[in-house]
Parts: sequence; structure tokens; C-alpha cells
Amino acid sequence: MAKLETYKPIQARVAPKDPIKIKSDTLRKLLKDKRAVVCILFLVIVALIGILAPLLAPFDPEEQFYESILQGPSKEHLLGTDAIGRDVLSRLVYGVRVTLTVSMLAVAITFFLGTFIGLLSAYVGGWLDNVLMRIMDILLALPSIILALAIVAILGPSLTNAMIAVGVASIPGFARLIRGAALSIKSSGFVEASRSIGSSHSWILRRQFLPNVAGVLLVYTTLFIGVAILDTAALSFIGLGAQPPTPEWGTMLSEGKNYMYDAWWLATFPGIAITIVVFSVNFLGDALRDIFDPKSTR
Amino acid sequence: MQEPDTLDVHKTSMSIASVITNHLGGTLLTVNADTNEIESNLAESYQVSEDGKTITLKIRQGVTLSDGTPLTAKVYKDTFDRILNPETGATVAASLIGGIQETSAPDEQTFIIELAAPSAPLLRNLTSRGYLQPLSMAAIEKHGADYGRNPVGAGPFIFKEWVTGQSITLERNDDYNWPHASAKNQGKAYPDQIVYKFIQDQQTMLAALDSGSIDVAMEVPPKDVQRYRDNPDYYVIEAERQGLGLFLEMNLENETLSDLNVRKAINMAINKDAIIKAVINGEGTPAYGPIPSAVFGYDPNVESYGHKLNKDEAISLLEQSGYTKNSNGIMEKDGSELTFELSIMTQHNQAAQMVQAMLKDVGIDVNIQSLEAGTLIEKVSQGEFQLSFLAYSYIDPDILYLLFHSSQIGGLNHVRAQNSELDGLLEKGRTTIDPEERKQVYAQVQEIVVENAYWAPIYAEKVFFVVNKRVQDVKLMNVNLDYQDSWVKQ
Amino acid sequence: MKHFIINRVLSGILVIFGISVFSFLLIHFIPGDPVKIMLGINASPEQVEKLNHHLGLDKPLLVQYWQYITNAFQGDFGTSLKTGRPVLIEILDRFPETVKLAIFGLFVAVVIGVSLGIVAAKFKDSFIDKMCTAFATLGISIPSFWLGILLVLVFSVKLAWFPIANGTGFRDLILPAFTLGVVASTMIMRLTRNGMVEVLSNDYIRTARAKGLDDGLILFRHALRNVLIPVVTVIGLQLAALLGGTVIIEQVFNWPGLGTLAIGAIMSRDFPLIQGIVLFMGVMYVTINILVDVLYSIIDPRVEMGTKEA
Amino acid sequence: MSNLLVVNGLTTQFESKNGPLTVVDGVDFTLKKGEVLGLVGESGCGKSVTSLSILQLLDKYGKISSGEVLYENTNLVNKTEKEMKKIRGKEISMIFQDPMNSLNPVLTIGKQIGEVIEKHEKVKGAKLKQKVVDLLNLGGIPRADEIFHEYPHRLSGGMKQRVMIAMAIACNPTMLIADEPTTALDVTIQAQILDLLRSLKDELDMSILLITHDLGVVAEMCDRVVVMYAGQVVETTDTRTLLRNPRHPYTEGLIQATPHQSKGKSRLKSIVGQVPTPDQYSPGCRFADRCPKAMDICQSNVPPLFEIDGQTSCRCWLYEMKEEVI
Repeated sequence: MAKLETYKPIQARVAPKDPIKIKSDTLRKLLKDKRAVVCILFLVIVALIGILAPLLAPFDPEEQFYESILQGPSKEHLLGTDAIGRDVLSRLVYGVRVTLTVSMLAVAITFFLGTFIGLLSAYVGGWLDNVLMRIMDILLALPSIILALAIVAILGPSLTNAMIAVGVASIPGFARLIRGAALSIKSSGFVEASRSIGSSHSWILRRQFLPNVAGVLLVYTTLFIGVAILDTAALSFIGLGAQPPTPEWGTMLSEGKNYMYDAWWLATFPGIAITIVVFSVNFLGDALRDIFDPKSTR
Repeated sequence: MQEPDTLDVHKTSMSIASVITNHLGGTLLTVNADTNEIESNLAESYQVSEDGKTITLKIRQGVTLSDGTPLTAKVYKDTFDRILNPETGATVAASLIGGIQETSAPDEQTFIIELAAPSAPLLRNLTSRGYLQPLSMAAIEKHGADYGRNPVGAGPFIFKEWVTGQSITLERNDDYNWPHASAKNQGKAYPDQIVYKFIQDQQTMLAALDSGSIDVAMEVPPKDVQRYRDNPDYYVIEAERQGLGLFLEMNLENETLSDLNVRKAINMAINKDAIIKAVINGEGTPAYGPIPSAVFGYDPNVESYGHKLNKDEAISLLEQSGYTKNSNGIMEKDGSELTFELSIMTQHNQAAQMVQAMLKDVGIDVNIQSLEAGTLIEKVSQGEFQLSFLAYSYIDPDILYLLFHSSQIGGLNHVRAQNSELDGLLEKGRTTIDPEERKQVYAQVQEIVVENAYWAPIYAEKVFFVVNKRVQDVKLMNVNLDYQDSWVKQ
Repeated sequence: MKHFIINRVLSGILVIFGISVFSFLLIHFIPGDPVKIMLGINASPEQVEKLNHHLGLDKPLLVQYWQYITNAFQGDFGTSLKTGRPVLIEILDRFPETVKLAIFGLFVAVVIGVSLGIVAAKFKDSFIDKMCTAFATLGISIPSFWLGILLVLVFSVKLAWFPIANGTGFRDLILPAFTLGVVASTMIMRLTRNGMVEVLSNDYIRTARAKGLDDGLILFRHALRNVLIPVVTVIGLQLAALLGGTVIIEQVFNWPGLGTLAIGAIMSRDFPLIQGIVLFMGVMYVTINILVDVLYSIIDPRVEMGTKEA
Repeated sequence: MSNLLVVNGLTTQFESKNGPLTVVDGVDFTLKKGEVLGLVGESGCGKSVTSLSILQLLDKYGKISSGEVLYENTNLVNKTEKEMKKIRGKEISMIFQDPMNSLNPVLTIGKQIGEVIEKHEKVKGAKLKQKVVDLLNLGGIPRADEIFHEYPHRLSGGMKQRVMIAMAIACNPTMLIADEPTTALDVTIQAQILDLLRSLKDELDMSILLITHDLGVVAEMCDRVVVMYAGQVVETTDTRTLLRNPRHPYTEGLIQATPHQSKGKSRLKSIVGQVPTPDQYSPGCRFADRCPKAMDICQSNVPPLFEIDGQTSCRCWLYEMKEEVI
């Protein structure tokens, strides 16, 4: 039904034919790849901005200047002020903290639960695989906006609940991807080989599965960070995300929408911020995938 | 503007449905725009009995509904019976004529209403357009459950088409010649057709207005009105909203809020002018009492004894109650900080954040919880809240009964006011027919509400409509637009 | 073939049943009483009580669910609490608009995606290839609602090329479909590119060239059909997503699709309508997935129905 | 017999990070009408690239830098791509080594053969279908009308190669280039395919350029042989002379390394070392460092192609006294 447009097609973006393995010389390759370096640098800078927000932000993000409401970019307010006279630049800077923490934690939920379900269902297979996959089907069929709305409505609107909603809504997609990758490892012979020599299940999972899936995990996790940021913004856009006065980019964008005609800067700057950060995360994800994917077409 | 749920005026719970059905039907009585007095309309004349319990109305001759049924007293009797009949599950219409025990139509022209007790608001309610219009029982049987999408009435326009999710179209009723007295054009309405388009988002509505795909924009947000006042191609129609634009409710069952000093301090901390300027672009007036000047019974000297902005006195009041400012600037008493949860609807985000900052100045810490409409209404009616923003609109002071009468806890009496003297006055207000006397009663009601600071009223606002100059002479008939005299410059 | 479809349909029904149970419980946990919302703030407690009974909302959950399922089998999905009209009619009134937007959006996505994919593959590792991939990553990174707002601002307000909120005709369809298309095309573009690069390096393309066939014929008859296989899955996935009606795009463009209906239903806690919409989405999602698998075997003869990993 | 194809000084280069690599270096040979010419050498010596250069089927990194390819006395090298398209599959057609992947998996056999005829001979509908079925029968494929509708993945390797052959002879070309047609097949199928090729050659009066590394196949099929090493032709002679009296040490090495029942149980000798890559060529004879009979001169300068007798020529300083063949 109403789909958050972003995450579902991720399955199609990465069609792992062979298991992506973490190579020992990964770091060297990563540093060699120009794109990855640029993205990592940019993200580090963004993270720094977030951490040093109190120093960098010219004003307190929640301070209201009643006499300078809805002013365009000017000397003292570089990116202008919003509808109750708060400095847009300061809110964007503090917004980094909110956006990064929320997306990181949301992806953590997706990562842990998704990987667990994906690996379990691929490794055990049989009826468990079937049951788990049918549940995933149900969650996938349920329009993700309804799933997110329901979670937020039950737990009450707050940033943490929005984060949980976003995290949970991405689990089915993530789990299916991991299951796909794990299945291709399982069928590639050496798992049967090691089981035939009597190695224990936990050993196989730790030594065989995880290193091989690790590459895939890293790639998808990076891609899903972008998705988490967009989905949190989407939730805020329909008023169920961060609570006022938290300076969350999605809320700022949706507030900006109401001033589309007279205060263009309110929607533009958060929009650009989201796009750039998500772009760099996705670009990094692509670079990682090309590094780990032995049959990279590059 | 939202899509209505149904056009069956007895069953709808959305005001937009009454706005549209206004054009389809007429009212028994009407309110004179200037004198605010009640005048005859579809009822030529009306008499109220000595004890105020019986109202006799003479129905005007020569009026027919759009499906051909002639308008008679019997039509009104059947309509009112349908409202009172619990099977219909009538909504707003039922609350408007709650007091009626029984109606009768001895002959073609006389329609008699019997009341359990004299009800002052009833007469005014009979002027409310839309909800109490005469309906054709034949049409209701014919369409059955689908009547909501094929309404019939005795108004200047006839229902033509409803494209789900998009628009409702009304076309002119050519044999209409019984408009209200004050209309210049006494014949059929000039416009051939009215199309109501459903546009959820206000900015998109304004974009549609600018691009010419709509001529009239309803409920235009105050911040955008100035733009159209300066634009020669448009003209703005404004009216006082019959109700408070924004007020802060305080839950008396909350232990800290039960202390009058705290409630007064909150009232005095709020800078109403700053909020009016920021939130509604200055298009409103500060409110000191529970009802705005536009509603009958408003007592002007509320503005004198109402609580004014006075930070120092607010702080001293809190100190009187034993609070002292702690290290991080928040008032504290026996170790617990003075903090409240402010539950609001998302559209009040902006005002909430301003109030939050203002209360912080006097040492009251506020966390905002922005909920969507459904959840908020549920929480406030159950009393699961401390502070909450709300707005209301109602044509008669009797709304105060629903808001403050102790019997209404669980309904609109969110603050859980239980004041016997207030209850008595509210009941008296309902049954006093004589307007002057009724004003006295409501003056006392307002005084008690303000004294006890059950609320912190913030502002009364105006309702704005913007019309493209292409369409001339769009008039305002008690808060709703009337197109009887409107014509289009070709 | 038959055996495969039957077991897919069975598992599909299981999923739909799961959806109905899951969404029924989910909805009832959401706080907010539909009647109170419906009657608005002027409602007195007695009226709320009367209406609750009238609509049968005061019965225990299980009874309500059982009643719902038995009616559903006879095609009666209950009536919307808000408008009193049968849920099925409410949905079918809105569904054509969503289909129009979905199909047109997908069309834009496929046209942009496939063409850019082929161009990028043809000029592999060239500047053009890098540009196309960057565009694809950008397309996935832009918040689609912001893109929508920008397009409205530029094309409808400033340039007035496209009307705003004046129905769902062809000219109104262009901007929303383009917004959907741009975001969706990035997936298709990436897959087509990678698929095309791989296919072009295959021996049978060299055989086709050895037969002296024209480049166009080789590209479309030989190469594209092989690339279609992975691309079809993503198109299927996206069609299911788009048919779900994208809430946000519909709100930005004031499009009367299922997305807006769903949001309205949730806001007013119209349980039967929410239930109906979710079920409708589930059925559509399952059918499209089965269709994609069938299409899969038509395009790729090597796929014997049933052996392909679902 | 008149010459069908004359290759003079053909040089093909591939772009690479550190400058162009010459994979085919000044190759000359001629293919006479009705003749089967073997092109022999270890894998990596440039024989496949030579065949692809003739039809200009190189990928976008390779190009013919010099030399000419005279086919019925027109030079193919300076023909436009459009003109080449008329020749490929019509005048000269080609079959490849790995049949498993040479047929498009998503198109039926009938379609893939039919499209050649459609392109070159504008035949359509039922007539086309009949022609394809005849070709399948000609190719020795049973149940031709069923196979017509069948998809490649349902056929065995040998069957697919037969389809490839049917496809190649669809417009009865005057010349067929077969790039290691039987290498990927098992021995029994190999013999059948070679018989098929031989019978088709006679029936359609078609000459064949047969690329292989297997001297057994050469012995069975070829009239004359060209031996290539490291991008150069090192020996050209008729098959009988080659097997009985190989001149070039590399050719000797090849023969000793090929199992044959005449050799009984004697151990096979393999040529020491590997084929050098283009950037490792020695200035002199490229086989020098692997040649048991290498002399000083071999290290320093490149031996020309010496004409030994009317039939044979050899690029080796051992035969220096014979006068040179430019």
C-alpha cells in the first residue's frame, strides 16, 4: 500500500551471484578507491559537525527571536529563520546529531534482527525457513507506512518510537537479502564439506558463514542507513516523527513545505542536507559493494 | 478542504458537509447579518409560548424541494422525527435540537415544537444552515443507504455529481425564488454551477488558486492572507470565528494544577500578542475569557479582569505556593521540579513551542507531545493529559455547558471542572429565553471560569476566504459563503 | 507449471490470511476511538455510547474478527465508519486513480531506467557511464516528497505548465508520475546496466555478430531479452509498491489515490476501511509476485516452474 | 585451385594500460578454394585473434593496425562495418569452441537459424521454416521439426555444435572459419562433428579455416597447415610433410607432445617453458629460449620466413641457406 519508496527495491540493487567475502586487504582496497575515500571523509566531517554542534552553531537551536520571524538568509542568520524566529543554520547543525543517531540506531535494529532471521532461515532451512519467510511476506505485503504508523501510534510519537518503526519496517527487506546471500554460501559446497568432517554448527556459522556474509552485511547496512534517514524524514513529513522542538531534518522539511511560497529557504536547506548525506552513504555503499564483489563489473 | 463523509445532514459529523448542503437547503429562521437578530425565512412567522415550552411556526407557501415534494409542515415533522429517532444515529443535528420532546403538524402550514423545558439556544439553532434543513422522505426511501450521495433539499442549488476523492458539483435550481430577505437577487441564483474541489494541503490549495484552477479558497491560513490583500486580482472576505482559535486546557485532577496559583501563573506567563503575531500573522485578538466577542453573551469587561501578561507576578504567585527556582532555572518544591506534559495536535506545533519557551522563562518546564487528532481527542476526553491545546467553534454560548458542566466529564469537560455554582448558572443559561437576562447569566459564568483559571485562553481568530476577482459579489451569511448574488465577469 | 502455481497460490492465501489477522490486531491496538473522532469534540458521552452500539464496536474483539471474516468471504468487507459506504466501493472508487499513477510512473521509470542502463553499458567506464550511475545514486538519495515539492514549485507555480489539483487527467498525471518514475528508474537503470554489461560479454552475442546481424537487432532481440530477466523482478516489486499508492506523493500532488484514503482512514480510525485497504494491498502484492514468477518462466525458458527459488 | 583468401602481413593490436600489445604480428597465409587449412599452435599464440580479425569481430579494445585480408581480391580490412555485415554469415561464417554458451538461451533454435536467412536472403514464413528444417537435417539433427521449437538448454553439447554448423552453412557460405569446434566436446562426438564438417565441405564446395591445438584433428581434417607461435607464423606446409618431416623445432615439439598409437608406450615429451606474452617477446626468435636447437643468432635477430620448397616455408635460422621468402 503506501510504500516508503526507498527501501524495498534495494533487493534488486544488489544481485549477489557469488558470496561476497571480506578480503584481508580490504582496507588497502578501500583507501585505493577514490569514491569511498571521498564519501568517508564527507561523512566524518558531517559527524564532526554533529559532535561539535554547540561550538559551530551560531545560536541555540530552540531560541526564538520574535522580532525576526521568517527572515531570509542574512548576515546574522546565514540560512534565515523559521516560522517562530529560530535560526535555521543552528537547527540544521544540531539536526545532524538527531538524524545520524536515529538512522544509526534504526539500522542497528534492522541489522541485528534482520541478520538473525536471514541467517537462521537460510541455515536451518526447511519448515522454519518457510514460516519465517511467510512472516516476512506478511510484513512486506503490509504497506510499510501502515506498519510504521501503527508502531508509532501504539508506542506514541517520539523520536525513539519513530526510530523503532523505521528499523522494524526495513527488517523484512534486509532479512531476505541476507538469506539470499547466505543461501548462495550454503550451496557453494564448502559448508557441506565442513559439516561432513563433523564440525559443529556454531563453528560453521562463525567460521564459514559470518566471514562470507560479512561483506554483504557491510554493503547492505551502509545502503540501509540511507534508507533509514529517508524513512525517518518521511515519517516526520506526515507528522509522526520527531517531537517539537527537536531539530530533525524531516520535520524541518515538512514545516518548510507550508511556507513553500513565501519562505523558500525553510524547505530547501533541510532537503539539500538530507540528499547530500544520503547520497554519500549510498555512494559509499556502491564503492563497498564493488570492492567486496569479486565479480565486480568495474 | 477535506472530502465530506456524507451529504446526509443528519448523519454527517464533518462541518464541510454542512457547508456544502447549505446551498441545497433553507432554514426555518435566519440571523440578520447586522442586528444579529433572529428573523423569519422558510417560516413566515413564529411565536414562543408564555412558559417557553411550545414554539409555533407558520411555514411559507409555494416552496418545493428539488425532487418536486412541496414544502409543508408535515415535511418538517418527518425531518425532525428522523433526527430524534435513535435508529438514524443522528450526530450534530441531534445535539442541535436535543431539548425537543415532540413535534406536530396539525395543518399544511403550522409546525409546532414541544419542549421538555424552555431552551434558549433552540431558536438560534433553528437558524443553523445545513443541519436542520427540510428533507424529502420520498428521496430517502428511494436511495436508502446511498442517500448520503444523492441529497435533496429546498435550496438555491441541486446536487449534480460527486467524483470520489476529487469534487462535488452543484447546479442551479431554476425554480428557486424564495431567497432570504436581505439578498439583492430575489430570483434564482446567478451562478449556473458550483464545484467544490477537495484539496487536503493548504499550500496546494493556494497554488491552485494562483494557477486559476479554483476561484474561491476557503479557510486560507492567516499567514498567506496578506499576500492576497496586496494582490489586485483577488479580494479577501473575513469573519470573526464563532469560537476560540486557541486555548490551553489544564487538567484539574492533576495535583500540581489543582493549585489556583499555578494556573494563574501559567495564564500570566503567556505573551498572547507574540503568539498572534507569529502563528496567525497578527490576524486575531487576544482572548481573556472562554467565549470570543463574536458569540452571543460575550462580556466585554472580561478584558479588564482577565489575567494579563505579568511574568514577575507569575513568579511571585509560584513562590507563594512554596516553589523556589533551582540551579537550572526550574521551579522546585520538596525536591520535585515543576514540569508538565503538553499534548497537542501537529497543526499547533508552532504555538506549543512558543508557550514552552514562555513558561520556561517563569520556571515551568514543558515537554511537548505532538499527537495526531484521533489519539489526542481520546486522551483529553479520558483525562490522560496535563496541559492541552484546543480550539472550538459553536454559534451559541450553550457550548460552555458542554465544556464546564460537571455532567459532561468524559465528554467535552476535559478540565474536569466540578463547580456546583457554575453548574447551576449553566443550566439557567439554557432555559432563560429573554436575551438580556441570558447575557447576565453568561457574564457570571465567564467570571467564574476566568477567576478559577480553568483555561489559559490565547486568541480568537478570523476565518478568511480569498476570491478571484473573476467572481464578483460573493457574500458572507453567518460564517458561510453565499453565492446568491455572485456573478462571473466573462 | 500447474503444481507450482497451486502451491504459490496456497502460500499466497496463507499470507493474506496472516495479513488479515495481523492487521486486525494491529489496528485495534492503536489508541483512539473512531466514534469519538467521528462525532468530533462536540459529542456528549451518551451519543458516543449510542453510536458505538449501533456500529457494533462494543462487542469483544474475537467476535468482531469472526464476523468480519465470514462477511469477507461473501464479498462484504463491511462499511466505512466514516462514510457508511461499503468498503469495497470506497476502495474501487480510488483504485483506478492509483493504477493510473502507478502504471504511468512505472512507464516513466522503465523508459528512463532501461535507456540510461543501455547507454551506460554501451559506454562502460566512460564519463557517460559515471554520470548515469551518479544520477542513479542521486535518484535514490533525494527524498521523493522534496522532489515533488520542487517540481510543483517550478513547473506548476512558476512556469504554470501543469495545473494543480484540478482532477486526474493526463496533464495532471505528468508531474506526480515523473516524481515516482525518477526515483523508481534508478533501480531499473542500475540493473539494466549491470545486466547489459554481463550479457554483452557473452558468447551468443559474438555468434549473433558473426551472423552479420545489425546492431539494433542484436541489442533488442538478443541482449535486452536476457537483461529483462533480473529487471522484470524489480519492475514487479516496484509495481506492487506503486499500486500500494505512495502516501507522500499523493499528498504532495493532492492525488485521490489509495495512499490518501489509507492515511485518512488511519487518522479517523476507520477500522473496516483500514482493514479493507490492507487486505486489498496484501492480495495485490501476492498476485503481482505470482505474476512476476509466471512472467519469469515465460521470459527465461530455462526456468522450470517450481525449481526456481521463490 | 585459385586462392579464396589471402592474408598478407596481418597485424592486430590491443590497447592496454602500458601501450598497444601486438597479438598478431605480420601473419601471412592463403586459403585455396575447397581446401581445409589448419591453423595450429598452443593456446595464447594468437590463432583465435587472427580468425576474429578476418571477420573484424574483435571487441572494442582490439584493432587491425596493418596488413590486408584479400577475399576474392577485395581487401576486407578497409571495408565499412555495413559492408562487413553483408559478408558475415553470408560469404564467410564462423563457429566457435564452446557450444554451451554460443546459442542465445531465450530464443528458440528455429528463430536463431532463421534470422540469418531472413537477414541475407529475405525469406519469410513457411518457406523459411522449411529451409531451417532442411538445414537441421543437413546438420544431422534428428526430430528436426521438434528441435525447431526447442530452446538451447534442452540440447547436448554435440547437438548444439550441430545447430551452430547448420546456422553457419545457412546461406551456403564459400568459407567457414571453425575456431576449435571440437575442443569442448568428448572424443566420440568430436569424430562425428569432424565427419559432418568434411561431408558439408564437399557437398557445399566450401573451404574451411580450422583453428585447433590438436594435431590429431589436423591429421584427420586438414590439407595444409599453418603453425603459429607467439603471434607469428613459424611454419607452413602440407599436412603429410608436417607430420612426417616437421622443420621448425616448435612444430617438432608439438608433434612429440601429441599422443598417438604409433608411439606405443614411449613417454611424451613436453616443450619446456610457456608461450611468452606480447610484452615479453625476445628480440630474436620468440621460440629461442624454449628451443632445444637455439643458436646465438636466434637470440639476437628475428628469423625471416624461409621458403624451403614450393610447399613449405619455415621461420628458423636452421634453414638460413635456403633463399628467403619475404
